[in-house]
Amino acid sequence: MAQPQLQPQDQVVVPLKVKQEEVVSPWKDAWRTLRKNKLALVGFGIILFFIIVAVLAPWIAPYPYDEGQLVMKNKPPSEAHWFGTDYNGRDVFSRVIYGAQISLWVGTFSVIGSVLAGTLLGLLAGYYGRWIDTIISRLFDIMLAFPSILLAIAVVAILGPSLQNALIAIAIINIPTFGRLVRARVLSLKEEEFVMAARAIGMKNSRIIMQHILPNSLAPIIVTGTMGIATAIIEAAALGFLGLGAQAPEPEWGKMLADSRQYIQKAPWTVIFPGLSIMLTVLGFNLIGDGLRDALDPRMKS
Amino acid sequence: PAEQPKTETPAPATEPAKTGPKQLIVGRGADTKGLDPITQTDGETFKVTENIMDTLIGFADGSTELAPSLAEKWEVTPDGLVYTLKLRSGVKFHDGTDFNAEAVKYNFERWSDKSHPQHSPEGFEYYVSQFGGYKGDATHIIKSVEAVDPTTVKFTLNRPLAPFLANLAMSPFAIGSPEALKKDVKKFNEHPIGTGPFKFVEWKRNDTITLEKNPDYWNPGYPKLDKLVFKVIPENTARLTALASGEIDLMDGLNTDDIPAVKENKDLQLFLRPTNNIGYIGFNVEKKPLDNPKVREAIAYAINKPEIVTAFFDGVGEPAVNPMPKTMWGHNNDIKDREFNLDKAKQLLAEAGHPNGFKIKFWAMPVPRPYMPEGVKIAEAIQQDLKKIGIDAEIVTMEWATYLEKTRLGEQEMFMLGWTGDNGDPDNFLAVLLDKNSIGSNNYTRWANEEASQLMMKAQSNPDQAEREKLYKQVQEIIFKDVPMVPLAHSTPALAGKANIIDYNPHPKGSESLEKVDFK
Amino acid sequence: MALLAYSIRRILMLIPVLVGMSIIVFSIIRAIPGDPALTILGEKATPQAIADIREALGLNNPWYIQYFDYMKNILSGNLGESLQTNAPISDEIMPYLAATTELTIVSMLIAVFIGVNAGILSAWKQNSWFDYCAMLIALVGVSMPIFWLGLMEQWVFAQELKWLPSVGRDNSRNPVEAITHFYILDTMMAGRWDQLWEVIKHLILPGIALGTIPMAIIARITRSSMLEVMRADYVRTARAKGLTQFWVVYKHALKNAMIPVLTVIGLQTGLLLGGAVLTETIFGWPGVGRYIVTAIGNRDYPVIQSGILVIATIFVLINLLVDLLYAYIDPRIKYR
Amino acid sequence: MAEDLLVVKNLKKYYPITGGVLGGEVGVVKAVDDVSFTVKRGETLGLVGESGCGKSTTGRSLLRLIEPTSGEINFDGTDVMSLSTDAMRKMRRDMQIVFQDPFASLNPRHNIEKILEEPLIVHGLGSSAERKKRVQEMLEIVGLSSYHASRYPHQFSGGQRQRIGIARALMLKPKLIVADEPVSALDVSIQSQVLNLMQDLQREFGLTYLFIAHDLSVVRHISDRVGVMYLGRIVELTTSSQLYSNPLHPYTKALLSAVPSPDPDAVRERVILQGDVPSPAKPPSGCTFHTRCPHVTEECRTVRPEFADTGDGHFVACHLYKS
Amino acid sequence: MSHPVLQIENLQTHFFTDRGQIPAVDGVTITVQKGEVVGIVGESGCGKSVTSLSVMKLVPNPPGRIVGGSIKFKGEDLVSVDEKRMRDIRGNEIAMIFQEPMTSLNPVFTIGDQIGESVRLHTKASKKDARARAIEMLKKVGIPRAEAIVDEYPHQLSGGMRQRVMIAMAMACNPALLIADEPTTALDVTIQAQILDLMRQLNREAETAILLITHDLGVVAEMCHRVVVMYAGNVIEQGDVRTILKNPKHPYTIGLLNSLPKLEGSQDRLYSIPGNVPIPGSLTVGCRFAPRCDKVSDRCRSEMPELKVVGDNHLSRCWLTE
Ligand SMILES: Nc1ncnc2c1ncn2[C@@H]1O[C@H](COP(=O)(O)OP(=O)(O)OP(=O)(O)O)[C@@H](O)[C@H]1O
Ligand SMILES: Nc1ncnc2c1ncn2[C@@H]1O[C@H](COP(=O)(O)OP(=O)(O)OP(=O)(O)O)[C@@H](O)[C@H]1O
Ligand SMILES: [Mg+2]
Ligand SMILES: [Mg+2]
Repeated sequence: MAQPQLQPQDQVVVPLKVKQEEVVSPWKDAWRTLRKNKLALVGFGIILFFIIVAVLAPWIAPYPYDEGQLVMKNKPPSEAHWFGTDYNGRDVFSRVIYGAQISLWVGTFSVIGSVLAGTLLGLLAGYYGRWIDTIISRLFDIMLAFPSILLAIAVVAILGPSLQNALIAIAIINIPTFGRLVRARVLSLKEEEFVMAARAIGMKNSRIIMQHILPNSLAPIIVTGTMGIATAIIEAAALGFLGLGAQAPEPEWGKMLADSRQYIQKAPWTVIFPGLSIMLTVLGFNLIGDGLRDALDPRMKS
Repeated sequence: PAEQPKTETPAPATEPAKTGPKQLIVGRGADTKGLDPITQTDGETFKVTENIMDTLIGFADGSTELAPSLAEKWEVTPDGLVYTLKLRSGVKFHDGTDFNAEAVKYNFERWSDKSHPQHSPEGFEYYVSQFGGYKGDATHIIKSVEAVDPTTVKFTLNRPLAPFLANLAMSPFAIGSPEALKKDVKKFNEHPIGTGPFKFVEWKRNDTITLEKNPDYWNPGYPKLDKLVFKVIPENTARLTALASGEIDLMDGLNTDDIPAVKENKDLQLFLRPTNNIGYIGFNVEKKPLDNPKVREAIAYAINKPEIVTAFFDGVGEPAVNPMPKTMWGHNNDIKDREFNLDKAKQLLAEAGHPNGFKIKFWAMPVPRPYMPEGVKIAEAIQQDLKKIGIDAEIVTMEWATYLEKTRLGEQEMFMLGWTGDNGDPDNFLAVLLDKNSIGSNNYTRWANEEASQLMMKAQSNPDQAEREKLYKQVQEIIFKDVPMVPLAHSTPALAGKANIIDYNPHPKGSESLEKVDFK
Repeated sequence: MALLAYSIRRILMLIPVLVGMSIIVFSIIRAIPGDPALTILGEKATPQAIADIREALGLNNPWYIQYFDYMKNILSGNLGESLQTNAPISDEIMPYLAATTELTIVSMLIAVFIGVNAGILSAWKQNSWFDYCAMLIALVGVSMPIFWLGLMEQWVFAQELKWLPSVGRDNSRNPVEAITHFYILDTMMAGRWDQLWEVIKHLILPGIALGTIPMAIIARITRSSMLEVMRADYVRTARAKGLTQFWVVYKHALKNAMIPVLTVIGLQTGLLLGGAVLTETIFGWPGVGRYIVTAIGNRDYPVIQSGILVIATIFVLINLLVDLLYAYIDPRIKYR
Repeated sequence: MAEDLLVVKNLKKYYPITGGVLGGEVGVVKAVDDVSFTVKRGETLGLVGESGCGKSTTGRSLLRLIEPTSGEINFDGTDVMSLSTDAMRKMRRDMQIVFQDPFASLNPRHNIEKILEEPLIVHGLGSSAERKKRVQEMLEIVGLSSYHASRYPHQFSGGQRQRIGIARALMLKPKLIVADEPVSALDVSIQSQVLNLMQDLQREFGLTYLFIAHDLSVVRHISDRVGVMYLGRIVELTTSSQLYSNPLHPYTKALLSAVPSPDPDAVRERVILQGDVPSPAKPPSGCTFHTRCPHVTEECRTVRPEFADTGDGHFVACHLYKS
Repeated sequence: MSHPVLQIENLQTHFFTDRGQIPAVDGVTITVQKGEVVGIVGESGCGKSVTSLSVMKLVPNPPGRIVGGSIKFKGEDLVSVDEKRMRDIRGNEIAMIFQEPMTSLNPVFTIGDQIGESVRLHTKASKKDARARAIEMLKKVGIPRAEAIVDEYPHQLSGGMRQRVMIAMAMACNPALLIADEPTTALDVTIQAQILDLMRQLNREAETAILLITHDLGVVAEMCHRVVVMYAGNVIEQGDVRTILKNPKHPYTIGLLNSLPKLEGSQDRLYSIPGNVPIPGSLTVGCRFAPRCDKVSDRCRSEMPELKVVGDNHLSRCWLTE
């Protein structure tokens, strides 16, 4: 039997580049890993693109989002209207651009809301345990037993349909996600030796939470939060689609879909572009989330 | 269409006739709520019940002219207080029991008497609104119902009611089997028993209701169909797709945008329901700055009615000038509508003291209605124009129930709503919508104009139609001048069906019996 | 025995959750502005009629009395009556539930079959062309707004290509009598194979729309779980025995990898059951999601309450079932 | 000043086992079951035993990092058990702990300076500049360079991290250090470095150690006296030379003989114990070692042997040595 | 001693990671004779496990790959045989047990299944026979209640029992070579003594050659005929057990032995090797031990010494032995 063919270059040992002296904080380390992750970079690219589009909307949108001419109703893409026009003769391209503002806003701020509330509740439940834990955990159980979209619909029904209320509803329904995450994280961190060590040097609970528990819960919160933005954007679009989110003439993508769906055959561009935008943004956040997860906590894969 | 291309000869549409029972599947947007018509108010219910239960008096095909139904003939005393109806003999309910004067009497007693065992604790909305109240109420119109003999019923009224016979023809007042009602009034709501052309078979909620031919129907030769199915397909576009693919045979709620497609499709045909409605933009005249007629008029000038109607009622609606259908007697054709004129609007605003416009909340209907197919979209179009005269209108919308509740309480500023006529009387539009006594009920504009109310009252109690016509025309003028609302459009709701459907006549009131419908 | 005790404890733990839920639902829906009487009567309501209906429905009682009345009914097995239709909810909800369940099961079957196998193959051939494609598709899948996917499906396959029906559960032309309300079963029991084919055709588009997200999630989790398991010591042991890669993957790795996958499947099934609102709206599916949403729109309090309670109960039961399945797959699980 | 820095009497720690339909308590794990010993000022007391015998639980209970079920702990004249939470916090200035796992005991998100400075901050010692200086000094003491201060734990090897753990314990100049298997996770060549360091520090700062390990040779090397634990109890306690030359308890004997010696010429009688260590949730009656003991008698099965001095402070809990 | 069961010649197994190429095993030469117990000692990360996995051709690929050298098993070079042949060899002629008995058994299959699987695979035995063989093996490795244990799951057994099961599984097909990768590291000393005893007994009875990997010189002294000392991917010293432990030549081996605390005598201070174990691949020229060696010379830093014969059956890789 022949000897295995060894490629000559296989023999060349590439020396490792370990710079001993450099200070590498865990965050920096994560950032390095992330930078090597091509998909995550694509994600960053997509989101950056949408952020730029959102910020510069007034300058790059060729038309106002809320003005059109009925005579220009449902015209196909053309040089003047790249994405065509909608049922009110408005420029779909401009509306999609302004829509980026809404989706990014709702996605980000609802998640910030859920994270703040969830973290607080999760910390309380996880660190202090006992009846506080029982009450909070039960509350989470109850909230999670509701189909979340129904819960959101109910909340919006109370508050009245509007973009802001949709944001609140989404923030509320996602609280248990973060609450449970933080609680689980706290419970496991509580058993970690470095927390034990912190107690051993006589540290107070509040300081332990702020210095040891929270910073170490941050990574999963960031990862879940990023993915949460993706979910929140879809949820906001879903509420918009059901007529419970953004209100006319706000160019929210889900709402645009719902309003134009009846013209799908005649004017498919009015449905395709907003939908694609939702998908791309969400994809972007998911890509970043995946990348962050691999970078921040390789064990957290699930 | 006598001439058909050769390839069309074995038309798939004729197949059901050859192969099996003749079956018509009707697609519609929502399910029936209950099948006991007197308990219901919505059209989706009547679309079904009219096929199962007959009224004493009917309407002629496609018009509001009265026609014999369970009653073959009728007479009125000159004072308008006693009506004698001659009933058809030999008619049987689907459960085999006889239809006769006693059955009619039973039905009216059930409806009018709050203490009747089969009366509903929730009340009978339509009975109250059409006959002035229940037995014992001061306003109750019907004094007595007598079964003179098995085929003769005599109604005695407390005071004359011009549209009394028209009221009898309304769908909720269909006659049900007393036996069935007495046995289980709750079940009747799920499984109605009448004398109609079709018998109830099955109800799969939110999906289908199936009826089958009543072989003993009193009208010989009818019904033509063996089976009738009502199928719920909520989305208009989806329903059309289902029609095109042959899943259903007939549908209502055709999007105006889809009309050209239906017209082009050889397998389909378009039906138009004669108009009997009004969709309007209302102003809550109690709210500033809408209390100023100049402001209201300015807005009226800024609404581009023709363009909106073209865009959203394409081909199946016409711009409205007055708050009642043009086809109805008493419509004032002399009133010339305001032109779309933004300069004029601006000028009026300036006169009213708002040269730079103002901010306002514009309530838009969350649900499609025949008179307002796309509330929010129309609101958006109006909003765009208002912006040009400096009025910053914020579109507000909420759940339908909340919308109705709040508008009824007068929380709205500018809003949109509409009305579909129940019978062929102008009173049913003008008084219902704009009489000062209707504030808190259906006068959502809260417009309380003494003069107009006086005129309408006069018209109501005057039995002479020519007199009434004059009075109503006057009322319309006042309304036009004071602009409590901008009538937007009268729609002719569009329906689509298979090309081989014949003898289908959509009725202006929104629902009809399908006994005559047949396939070619 | 431990398993039984555990199951009983889990079921007992369900009670406070359900009670809590019922209270929350009860207070939420009463906080919703809008009067059920008005939705019953519509724009033609007269104040008198509204008052009559409110009285008849007991809506004038304080909310806690309404709650206790309602709970009393629930405990005697009576889910109440719909304000809109006056029909008993327990009867009314069955067809809706069956419709949703049928759709959910079909979606989950599609999702599990494709998702699990794609995940396994991806893990097996890690970093291969197949892996990259599958995971990219899965990523797009989890990012997909299903209502948009549904619309696109309808447009392409129903409206443009006309291959599949776009709405409803079956062809109403020759319906089969609904006994179980599971149309697949009903048509099979009736021996109506033509109609069975119709039912299946109707299931395809909504099934795919609903199944896409779980499919993507399952594929991703199966892959990562498999990769993790493939690194486990016992897999190395199995290979050291001389087993082929196929057996290592499908026997030794898969059973272990299925544990987290199972959790996700359970969770997703529960979510689909209640969260199919959007899909049901788009595909005109007479399911329980739409039933509840319509009821919210109509302020049909008893229906909302009972509907959500039923869904939540099923949801919790599914999770219980998943937990019990663990015991079957993973003998290590000790129920504490 | 008393000679005994730490006196532990009848220390117990039971963990509840929950289960059953209602999830109630259905039993206890007797992790530490009636342990008594004293640690003299300046000495090193070793604690050996197989895994799960309760060594760590004992160590952590002393600092009340785990709340003991019962027992007395007297540290430097203070009744530790009666201290309030806050007083206990302050007390910990004098009692420190070093953990086994050098990877888990340092917060991965803090740099070394922060880790070492923290004890001072917590107890409000020194100004910021003084604290920084102390950190630099301490790093040098444990054999690291001051430029390491800005680095993060993951940039260090196991041995270096263990030095950092020791440095952290030393920052407050404690009287007692509980070292919970500080070298078990280290390679042999590193292990000796750390052991040497600990001995040097003891000499320099006059420290007292409670040194926990499962490796007999290590404990023997570093300790003045050694306690042998089995299933939550100390079965033998004596000086380290006594323990090796004259082990009394059959378990100690077996343990000693089981340690493989790197000397190929060493000849020792080999006692191979049968079976496994029983579960602390269901400890055997009487002497807990009776299930594996080669000298078991009827008495062993029923009567728990007393932990008694056989002379010269050689304590043993075995019926064979009843005086 | 003329029939080597296993001859590893200048084996090189590298890992190709994004941080670069890691030469985890870089020139390892080991010979195992029939019935012999050969020990590989070395500190964590020096490449012991990778060497053993290379023999089984179980190095995870990617990122690992054998890039040079040969592994002759009964004269057949395993480096070049195909996967199918390799599967015949694995578990049948060469068996392996691992460090972690807790995780090396599949938690979801019964003990009997897992032992029987190997038997059925290689002997085409029936299910019943395989089970009988499993019980027989369990008895052989001293497991009480073998008939009952065979139907139990791994988590129901203690660590020592599991390691016995692993051994039973490995020995089920009477392999010619058993590779034991730190079989007792995770176990308590008293249990370790039991397992080592068992292995010794199997070695004597079945004449199975054993390649025993450990980091404990004590275990080596008690078990092995010959010892191979590894450091950072290299074999640095090799010889029979007495020579290595009594008369080591390489400074690393000497240092290692000196740094052990002795159970008997009490040294006041231990010898300690300065510095840390290098990350493999971070040193590319010279002797890998040079940075920590107290006898280091310039030559050591620039040139890698060869593994040379320094005595009877004794090889060492150090310039000092020139
Ligand atoms: N939080 C806990 N809950 C229940 N049981 C526990 C807990 N912590 C420890 N135990 C049990 O207490 C016993 C003693 O544990 P401990 O950690 O003190 O042992 P150890 O001697 O330090 O072992 P090792 O050498 O493995 O560190 C063990 O059987 C363990 O299972
Ligand atoms: N999958 C892998 N990817 C990259 N590098 C690896 C991989 N497996 C092992 N290595 C490298 O190979 C080197 C040798 O590892 P090996 O497992 O053989 O060490 P060992 O001597 O068995 O150590 P231990 O005593 O800890 O088991 C390690 O330092 C590691 O860096
Ligand atoms: Mg421990
Ligand atoms: Mg290893």
